[in-house]
Amino acid sequence: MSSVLVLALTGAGLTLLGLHALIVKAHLLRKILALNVISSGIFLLLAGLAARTPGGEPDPVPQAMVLTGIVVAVAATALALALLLALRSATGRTRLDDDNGQ
Amino acid sequence: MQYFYFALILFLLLTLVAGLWRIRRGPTPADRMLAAQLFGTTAAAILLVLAEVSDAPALRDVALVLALLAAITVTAFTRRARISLPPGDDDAR
Amino acid sequence: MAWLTGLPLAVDLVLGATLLWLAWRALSSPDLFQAVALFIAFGVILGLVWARLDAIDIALAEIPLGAGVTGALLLAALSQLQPAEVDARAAPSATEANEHQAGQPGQTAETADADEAQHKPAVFRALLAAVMGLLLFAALFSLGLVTWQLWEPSSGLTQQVNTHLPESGVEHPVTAVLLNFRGYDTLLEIAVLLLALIGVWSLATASNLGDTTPEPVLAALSRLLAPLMILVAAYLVWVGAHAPGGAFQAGSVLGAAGVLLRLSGWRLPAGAAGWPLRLVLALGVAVFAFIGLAVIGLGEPLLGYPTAWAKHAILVIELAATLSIGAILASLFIGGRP
Amino acid sequence: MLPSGAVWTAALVFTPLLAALACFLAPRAANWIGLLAAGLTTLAAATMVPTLMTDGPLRIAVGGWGAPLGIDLYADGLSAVLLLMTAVVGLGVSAFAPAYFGAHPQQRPWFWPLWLILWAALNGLYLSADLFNLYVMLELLGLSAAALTALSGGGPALNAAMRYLLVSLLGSAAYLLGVALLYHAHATVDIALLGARIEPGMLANAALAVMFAGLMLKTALFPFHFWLPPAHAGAPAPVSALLSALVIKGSFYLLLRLWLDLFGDLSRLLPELIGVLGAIAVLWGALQALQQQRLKLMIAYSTVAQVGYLFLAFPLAGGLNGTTAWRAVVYLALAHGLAKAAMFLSAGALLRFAHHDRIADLDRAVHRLPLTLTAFVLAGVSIMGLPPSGGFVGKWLLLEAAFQQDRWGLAVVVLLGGVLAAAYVFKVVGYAFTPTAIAQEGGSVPLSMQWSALLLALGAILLGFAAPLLLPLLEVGAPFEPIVGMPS
Repeated sequence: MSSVLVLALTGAGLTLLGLHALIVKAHLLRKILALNVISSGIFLLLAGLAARTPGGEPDPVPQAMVLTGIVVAVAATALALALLLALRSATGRTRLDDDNGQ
Repeated sequence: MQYFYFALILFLLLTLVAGLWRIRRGPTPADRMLAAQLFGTTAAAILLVLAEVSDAPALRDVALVLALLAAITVTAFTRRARISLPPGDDDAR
Repeated sequence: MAWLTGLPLAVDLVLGATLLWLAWRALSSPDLFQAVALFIAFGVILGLVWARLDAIDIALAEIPLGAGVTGALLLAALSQLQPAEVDARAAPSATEANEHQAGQPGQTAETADADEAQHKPAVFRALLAAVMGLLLFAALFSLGLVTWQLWEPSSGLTQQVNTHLPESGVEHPVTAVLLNFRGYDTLLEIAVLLLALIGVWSLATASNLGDTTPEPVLAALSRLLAPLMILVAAYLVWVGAHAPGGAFQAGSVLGAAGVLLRLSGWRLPAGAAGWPLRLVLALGVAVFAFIGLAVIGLGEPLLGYPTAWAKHAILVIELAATLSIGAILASLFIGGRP
Repeated sequence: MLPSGAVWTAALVFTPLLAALACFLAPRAANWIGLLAAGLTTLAAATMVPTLMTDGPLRIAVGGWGAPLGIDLYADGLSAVLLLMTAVVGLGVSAFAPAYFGAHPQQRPWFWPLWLILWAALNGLYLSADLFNLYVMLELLGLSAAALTALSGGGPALNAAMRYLLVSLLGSAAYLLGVALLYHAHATVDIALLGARIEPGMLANAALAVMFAGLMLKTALFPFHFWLPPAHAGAPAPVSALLSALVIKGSFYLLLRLWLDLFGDLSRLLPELIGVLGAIAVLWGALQALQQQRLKLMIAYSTVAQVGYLFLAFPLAGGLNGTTAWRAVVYLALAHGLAKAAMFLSAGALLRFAHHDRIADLDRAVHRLPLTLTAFVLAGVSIMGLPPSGGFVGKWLLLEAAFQQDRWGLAVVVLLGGVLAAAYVFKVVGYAFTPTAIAQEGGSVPLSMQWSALLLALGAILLGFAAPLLLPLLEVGAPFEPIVGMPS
């Protein structure tokens, strides 16, 4: 099962890919996608490493943690999208304004 | 036998990637729709083969859920396609 | 036939590369609709990866949640943004120009957007990008190295879970962790979902989705599929006690069924849209908390079900949670308050 | 048998959580449910004090499983003082809210459930000993805080809430990455067990880096403060009070806990770096506050400065009498909680009165709104660190630690920060005495709004006298002493 290490390493790659997009991309929908990619990468790392158990049966605890994490991520995405739509209907913008409210 | 299944998975996976390429390229919305449909079907097939490889019958449940869910995404896609296709999408015929 | 032994590795390599490619395209494709479509495909491939990792419970949740509900949410949001909403397509529009009047001087790389950087000198931008790229590569390298170092056989908590499995009331380890050993997390996680819904409702972004009349094909399809999905959800709750499945997987499928019904134009009857709906939404947290607290009166610790009852307690909690999760996910999709 | 504290521990998390459900189900009764829940939660927090003082720190195994399989709750003196501060500020804000939202009835039914969930998350955070459970609490906290920030609607508030949400999600994702690494290295997420198992090395350093980066982002330490001023200034007044006084303390507490129990011995360089950032935050935040034209933005920038103080303890902790530095910043955190809540609530009352918060146009507010201005000044006294306030005790302890170690630079920053704070507080007071050219019409401000601000400000002053009571409580479980058996 050691080839599965590839997938855990993919998780690391996804996390940083998402981080890059979160910083660089301006459109908020894209930032929301980026956050989802970041969390997917972390989940992959968390559950991927759970597959290195000697017996073949993966560790259930990280799997349960990832399940929790996926649900939290959906909740956060829904709230972020609703905020984006509210922001859009209030200001017409889909990017963050850098004027610090002054 | 195990390796036969893995070869099958690899083959299906490559088909999947080819399908993805079609989703991205188009050129017509119909191409994309069909490719998307096929995408779900192939993924379900991979799950079924994986169920054999890893001796995990529960993976068939996943394939079932995926097959049901494919309807949603396709529905959502069609809905969106009818509301408005983004302008300048490379489908200018 | 030595090359055959490389096949599993090849499968994993293709899966990993596809994931990375999809994520990269979803995060950089100029067309947002395409980005979302690729993101949904990303969710499906991720589901395959979970299957490959023997994480069937996660695969069962990822496909309806990550690909299904999140995908539908993204598509719905996209359809409410104007059709012309295309990221980084043409020259900066008028609104964009307005946005960039007031950049804060002295901001660090953490806040710097690519667009925001437009009015900074080109050299500075290139320098910023180089520094950021370097930092990201260093981070990737260290994270990869740490993962590599961690990769040696370790059973984690597997043995502990298996030892206590008979006392948990269920036979499937992941369900035992979720509903019993770490039930406190799960209770709060349902609260997170409910919280997101309250937040969405407080924003009162009334969705115009589903207000159009449904096409006949769609209506027929959903009439066929929705009952089937509800059946599958019921099966997943039941099977969760001894095999992959359970409240979250079932709730996600239920939520997806709700999304489908909504997409085909179905509405909650007016009489059920008020407090009856709210009751269903709150049921999961309420029942879980009630049972978890009631056991204190029996001299048990918080959320400590007596072994004799654990099976029934978990079943009741799972049923309530499934209903709530399904209702919350469907309501999140609808967006505006009913 | 039940541990004696099990019931109040459960009450601290579940009272606000279930009350939030009740508010969601019966929005019309939300005010009453909310006030009742605030009272009960405060009662639970107060009951905890004698139990802890007699029985020592408390560890509860949720579900009876015990770490590492199950989740443990843990309460020591550090958790206790923060739970108490949360309760007092929460009670004050809850008393302020009904009158405030009387003028914004469309926001009221959402404020209560969101705020009660936020309270449950904070209490859960202070009580948890499990890193993954803490992640769930952080998400609960971040999502409710972002939703509350957006409550007043309008472009600037929504913009600030969106940025806040993204920052908060990124912060907790980074934290979760650290949790994942630690779990796979040591097969547990229990803080105490990890403290015994963790070893210096690349993995521990990586976990430290990502977790601290995430939590510093959430705590708004300079230069990660960029999201704070618009969010804290744009929210409705009671929400601003909650965000500045309480939410920031949640992630700071976690940072402190991780440092004390897990990472404290790993790095000599990091504490110095954190100290420098803290010092910059103190000065930069105060200078920014001084330049603001709007009262709420000024108070928000003051928070940036006050957050800086909390990080000054890191470079001092390793030296002679280092634990004094921890006591100092915890005291500062408590004092800041009460004082900043009082300031934002006063600003809310002033805003209701004058319909604007331009500092230059306060127009004799002192004569027309004496209770509110008294609250503002008393809170200011604690922020400046003048005796006999809680802020004074905190700064005194911090200076003591700095002098003992001959860290004159840090001492100067502490003092200079106080002088700058005095400057921006007196700027407001000065304008409040000055009539403007055109006399302003004032609206009426309900007494409950004015008194809740005043009582919180009095609390910040009384905190100075409460030191003989609170400092022994803080020592329960010796949270600042190095853990025995930890590799050094």
